[in-house]
Amino acid sequence: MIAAWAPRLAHRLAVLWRSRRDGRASVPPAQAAIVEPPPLDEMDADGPPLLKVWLFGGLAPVAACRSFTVPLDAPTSLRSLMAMMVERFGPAFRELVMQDNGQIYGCCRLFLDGFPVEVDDIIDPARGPRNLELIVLTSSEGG
Amino acid sequence: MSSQRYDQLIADMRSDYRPQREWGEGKGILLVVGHFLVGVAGGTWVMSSLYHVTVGLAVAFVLGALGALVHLAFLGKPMRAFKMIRHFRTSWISRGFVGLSLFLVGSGGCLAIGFLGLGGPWLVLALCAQGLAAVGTVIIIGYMGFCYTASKGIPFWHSPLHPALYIAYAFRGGIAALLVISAATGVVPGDGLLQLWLGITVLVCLFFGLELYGAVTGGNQAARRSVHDILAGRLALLFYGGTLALGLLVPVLLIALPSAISATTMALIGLASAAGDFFVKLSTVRAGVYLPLRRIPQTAG
Amino acid sequence: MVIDLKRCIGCYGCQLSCKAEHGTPPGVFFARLLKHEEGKYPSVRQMFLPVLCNHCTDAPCVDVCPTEASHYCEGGIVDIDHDKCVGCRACMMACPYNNRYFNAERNWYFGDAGPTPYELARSARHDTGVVMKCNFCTPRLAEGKLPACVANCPTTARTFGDLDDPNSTVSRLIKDRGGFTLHPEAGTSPNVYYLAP
Amino acid sequence: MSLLKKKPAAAADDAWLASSCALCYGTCSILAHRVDGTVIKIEGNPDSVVGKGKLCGKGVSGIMTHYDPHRLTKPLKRTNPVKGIGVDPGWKEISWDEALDTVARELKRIRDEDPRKLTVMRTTTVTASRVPFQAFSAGFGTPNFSVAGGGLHCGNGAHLISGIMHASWSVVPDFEYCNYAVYFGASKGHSAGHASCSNMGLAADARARGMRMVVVDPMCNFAAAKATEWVPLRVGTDAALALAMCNVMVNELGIFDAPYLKAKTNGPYLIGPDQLYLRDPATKEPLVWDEKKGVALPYTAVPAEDMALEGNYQVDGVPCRPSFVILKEHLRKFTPEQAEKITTVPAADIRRLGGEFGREARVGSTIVIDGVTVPYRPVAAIAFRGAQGHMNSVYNFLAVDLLNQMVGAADVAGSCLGFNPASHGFPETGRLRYVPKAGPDGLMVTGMWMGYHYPYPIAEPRLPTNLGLQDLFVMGMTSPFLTSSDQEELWQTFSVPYRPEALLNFGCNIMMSVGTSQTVAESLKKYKFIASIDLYLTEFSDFCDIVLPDCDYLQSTDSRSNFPFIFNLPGGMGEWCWSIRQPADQPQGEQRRHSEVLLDLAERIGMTPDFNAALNASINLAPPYRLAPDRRYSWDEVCDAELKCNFGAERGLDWFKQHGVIKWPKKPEEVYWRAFEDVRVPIYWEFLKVAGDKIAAIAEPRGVSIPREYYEPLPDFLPCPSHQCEHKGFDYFAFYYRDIIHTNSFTMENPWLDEAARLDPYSYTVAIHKDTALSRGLAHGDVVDIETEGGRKVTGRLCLTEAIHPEGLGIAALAGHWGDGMPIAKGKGVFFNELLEVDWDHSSPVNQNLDLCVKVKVTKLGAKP
Repeated sequence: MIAAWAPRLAHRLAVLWRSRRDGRASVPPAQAAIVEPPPLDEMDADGPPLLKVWLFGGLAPVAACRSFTVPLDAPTSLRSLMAMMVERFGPAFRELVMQDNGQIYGCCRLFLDGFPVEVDDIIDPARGPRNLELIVLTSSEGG
Repeated sequence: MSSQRYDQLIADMRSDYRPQREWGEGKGILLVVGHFLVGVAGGTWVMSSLYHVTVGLAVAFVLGALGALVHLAFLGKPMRAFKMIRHFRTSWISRGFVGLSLFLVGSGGCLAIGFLGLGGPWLVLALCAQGLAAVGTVIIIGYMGFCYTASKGIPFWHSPLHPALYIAYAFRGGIAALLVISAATGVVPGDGLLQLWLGITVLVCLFFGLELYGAVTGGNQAARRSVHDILAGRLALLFYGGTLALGLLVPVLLIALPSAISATTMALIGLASAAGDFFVKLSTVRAGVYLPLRRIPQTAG
Repeated sequence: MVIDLKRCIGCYGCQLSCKAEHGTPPGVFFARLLKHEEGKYPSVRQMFLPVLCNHCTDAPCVDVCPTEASHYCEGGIVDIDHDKCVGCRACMMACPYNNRYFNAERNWYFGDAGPTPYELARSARHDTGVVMKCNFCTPRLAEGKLPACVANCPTTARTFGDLDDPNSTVSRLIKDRGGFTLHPEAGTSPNVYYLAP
Repeated sequence: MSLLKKKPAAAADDAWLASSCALCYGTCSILAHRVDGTVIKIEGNPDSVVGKGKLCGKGVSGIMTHYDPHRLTKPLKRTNPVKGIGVDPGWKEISWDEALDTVARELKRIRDEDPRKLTVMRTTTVTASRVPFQAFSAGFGTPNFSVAGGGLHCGNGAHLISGIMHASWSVVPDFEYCNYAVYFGASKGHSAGHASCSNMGLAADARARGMRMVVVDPMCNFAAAKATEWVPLRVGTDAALALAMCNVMVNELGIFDAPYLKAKTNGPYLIGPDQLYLRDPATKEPLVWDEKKGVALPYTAVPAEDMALEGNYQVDGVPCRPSFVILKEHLRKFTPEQAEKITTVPAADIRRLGGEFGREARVGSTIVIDGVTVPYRPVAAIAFRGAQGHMNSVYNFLAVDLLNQMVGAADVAGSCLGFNPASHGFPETGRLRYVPKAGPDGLMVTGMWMGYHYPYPIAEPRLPTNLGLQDLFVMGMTSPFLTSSDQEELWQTFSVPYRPEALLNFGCNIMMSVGTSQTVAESLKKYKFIASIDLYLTEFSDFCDIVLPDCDYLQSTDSRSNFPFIFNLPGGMGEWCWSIRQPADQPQGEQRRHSEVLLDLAERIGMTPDFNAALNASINLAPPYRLAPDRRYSWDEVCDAELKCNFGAERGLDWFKQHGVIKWPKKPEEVYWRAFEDVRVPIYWEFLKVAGDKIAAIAEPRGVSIPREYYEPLPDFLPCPSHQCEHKGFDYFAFYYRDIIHTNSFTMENPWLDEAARLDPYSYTVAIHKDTALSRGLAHGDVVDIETEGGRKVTGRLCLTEAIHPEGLGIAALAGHWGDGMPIAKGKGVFFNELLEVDWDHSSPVNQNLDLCVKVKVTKLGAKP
């Protein structure tokens, strides 16, 4: 069997069909875990950098506020941030963003300074004050 | 085009055998009337010449002129009719147009001279007018059948019998006209008229029967469909009522009457026979079915 | 022109791109698609047959036309000169492929709602009282384009070229694939060939 | 047709504008020729990959839809409060301000009370409406979004499984290299659908090259008409046939691609007696049996070739087997003889087809394309609308895809491809990059999707708050419960805390596209306020309070005609292509573009920041092109932002209006990504069993029984309600199919298409088998009554044909309009959906796809019309 699907490399990520590749990089490296957006300038620089969280769509009315700020003293994961929000804004907010098993809905999208971020990413406070946007998009589609 | 005609066109185009509706339906009926009148005119001119019925000549001229007018009315662009001279070499319609023109000019001239009683040099002119008329008559009697034969798109018409049939119709029409004229003027041109009429009618029936038989056995689906339409289809009423009953049965019955042939019966025979001719022409024209574009399997529904 | 019945899937693209190119009135189709079945269940096949004027080499429609309105153009294309046509419709009867249409009176696709701007723009050149037919899109050929039906065919089933030139694609297709014509027995030597499905 | 005597003097306005069609959701690229302000021709755009300069019949006929005098030109307000089928709404023309204020006031009230009370619906035909309407409903805050009939009838099965197994919206054979394609209820390249025009060309080239095409379909038209072999079968029994073919291939002939199954599927995962994965206690990763070490380890710790695919094992005393073994055992049940009884396809044919598919697959072979060696499996089994339009929607489609998975013919050269599942992005900016990646349990998560909840991983079922109950029935997408007869009962059963009050519709005509009009009418009467943006007054408009005149595609702008690429960009090798839509004509009367109307509405409701944020997220705009929250943008500006964001600052909307399209080459690693991405796909749907248990845990205590045979991990044949109808006299399976000349219920109003359909033998007629009809005294052209057991009835004209299964009754397209708003369409064709019940019993318990086949009785009304 010329092309066995079995991998040559031990590493899990390399479980590819064994096929002769002529030096062409197959897949660019996955995005780095930590996001490196440009810092924002208009926030005040004294004290710990602040993270301003903006809620859009159905989230704002449920949370009864458009935005709020969170001090960023240590690298915090977005998952913990979401957990804090759910616990702060109550069951109606939880119903929109979190599944019963604690997972965040795929259609709940987070944007840090305009760049999409995953729930598992971590915000590095060293990069100064930042803006986080949160919105729940439409899940169903068809046709 | 009214939505009703449009719906009919769509239904036609979807059917396996698409009937032709341009000649014979709507304004197209003028064409059949035109052909009928011109045919009778030719026949009447010939018969009148044979039996020296000058009134008949006049009637022939009138019928011919009327036929020409009706033809023009049928055309899409009547104003350009004069252009129909151009393609004499191959187009039967072109030849027909020339023939009809000659006939009208010739018969008109000859009648005019006769009517005005001019002598001397005019007689020579009358003679050549008569010659023109004769040529014109031959053409208008003969060309009509060939128009239909040239239509490769309609297999039912595309048979060699059509010209002969139309020539026979012309003569039958001529005799019918004479019968009507004689009834009207009380002058019985000669006793042989009815016998001649019978002979030609038999000839017509023979040709028509042959044509139908030819179409059925010719193996062409469209031709068979045309015959089906005439005998048992959409034209059955027209054919049986108009052609057979009116055009054949009535005259034959009248002839078979024990009492002598009175003027009125003669007129009736004439009119009935003419009507029969008209209806047979109409039904054959309307029965025209286009050649289907694909091999239709025999078991077609 | 050569039409490959193996490729044609009956999408009506030819019929409608032709209609869009010429703005032909209701019921008039310079190009048309016919659908029919052949065979008994379950070995049945659907046949898609696109038809148009075959531009025959000795066209009966040209012979019967009294005013020489139907004439041969350069390249063997058969066209109608609408200034000569008297509307006698003999040509419609003579064409064994019945690809000619009589434009009795001006009418529109939306009926009494009147003409659309498109129909006004396109039908300016259509006379009433005359016969209309396909002319292989002569105006497009003049601009070096292919006829509308050929250019638009999504399965490239239609090929257009010079049949007289033995090594043009059309000639080779006919030779290799055994091109056949419709109703050859009519003796009009048509110039649209079909390749078996 | 004579030449123009004098060439028109160089017309002042003579422009060819590159844009996109909208006669169906294929959105092929077009060139619109405008002379003196009038669009006189629409042709394909040869520069574009979408259509390659060609258009189908519908595309070129768009002009007559554009200039249709019956199009709406002014906003209308209802004066007659009574709503009903055929009840005259008493339309009064009003100004745009009054109309928008009315709508905004109503929506604002609802948004303040509970945004979920708004339902938003859009037609699938206009792809340009996806982003604006999805963003509007996200910004508004309602999860209740639907594509009505367009989604419900033809998507829930096809998209779900194409997404999970091929990371794409639907699947198509790799026409360039495929040698043997089996179509199950699909037409790909022979009728309508995604990338239909491009596929027509590709499919024709493939057929000319000699690709053999076997089409499994109850009717022989479109794909079946051009097939090398038509396999007629009883409607809705595709799963039985596909599984039998799998059985022949795997068990009788022993043909399967072990290396593929080990590396690319969850075949080696060990399954315990409870049908679930055995998991590593620490990492919770599914275990596989390492043959070399003779021990069970997490799949991440074992090289693929060492994973056991066969055999029985013990792990900590628990008996377990690789899932592939369970699949093989399961397939034994589907002998060709058994399948013959269900599908009426002769057993010999089934055995032959299974063998041919297996042998043609050339398991183990590779091919070099553009210098890259990729696996080569020149076979493809595809399905689409026909196969999955049944209760058994998921299993029918999954069974067909198993054929591909068994021999590794998935997203490799010549095989069954998704539509562009992987893209390495636009070279200069790296944007538009998406690649399938491994998700929970190593199973593939699609890189791109049309909605924003991906098909896998499955969401956690919970007590529903969506009107469509999609958060309980987590495999569903478009839901029937927005218009089902038992919706109130279900909402109460699951104590949904609110009821819908307002409906915003774009282009849908759900009175015809969903099911029997009576049921839909009842559900519409419950709404307090309905606003609709449409081209015409449709049967749906009879229930609207405000109707707004929309611009059509020749009067609008859009920046993403063929994106996401998984939807309608042609698959297979070639080039990536991005095209736009630009206006070729002015609006008529007071028509406005739906996107501008939404932006205006958002401003009046006061949700512009939310709408902009939703647009940013939907289009994935990156700084500096992100929309500022507080600014009111025009849709052209949004398009411009997206184009510059994707293709660089110099290639904005104006650049695209000039150049039409931008293209860049596809790489083999993108098109045949399966060999290059480390992802596995589930041939054993363990998560389905898990989901089933959870859903039952919620539903059954409330009295709704979940038929667990639909939630088994392996596909099975489960009969539709129509198969269980033994009622005497009801002896035909009625089904409906897409017509090549029509799109849904929309194009019957186009006079050219209507004219072509009237000439077509099948388009407006009821296709019935000749012999069976004649034996019942039915003749060609008879007008008949078609009646269901439930008393639903439609009339139609018969077309006796050999090209249909003896028990089949085929009706084309979505015709049978009765409203006056579309006079050309009125009374044309048969309204099939009138026969369909819309309720829990007639929709799939897994993905809510409506069952589209129904047993009917045919009685003669009168002789030929």
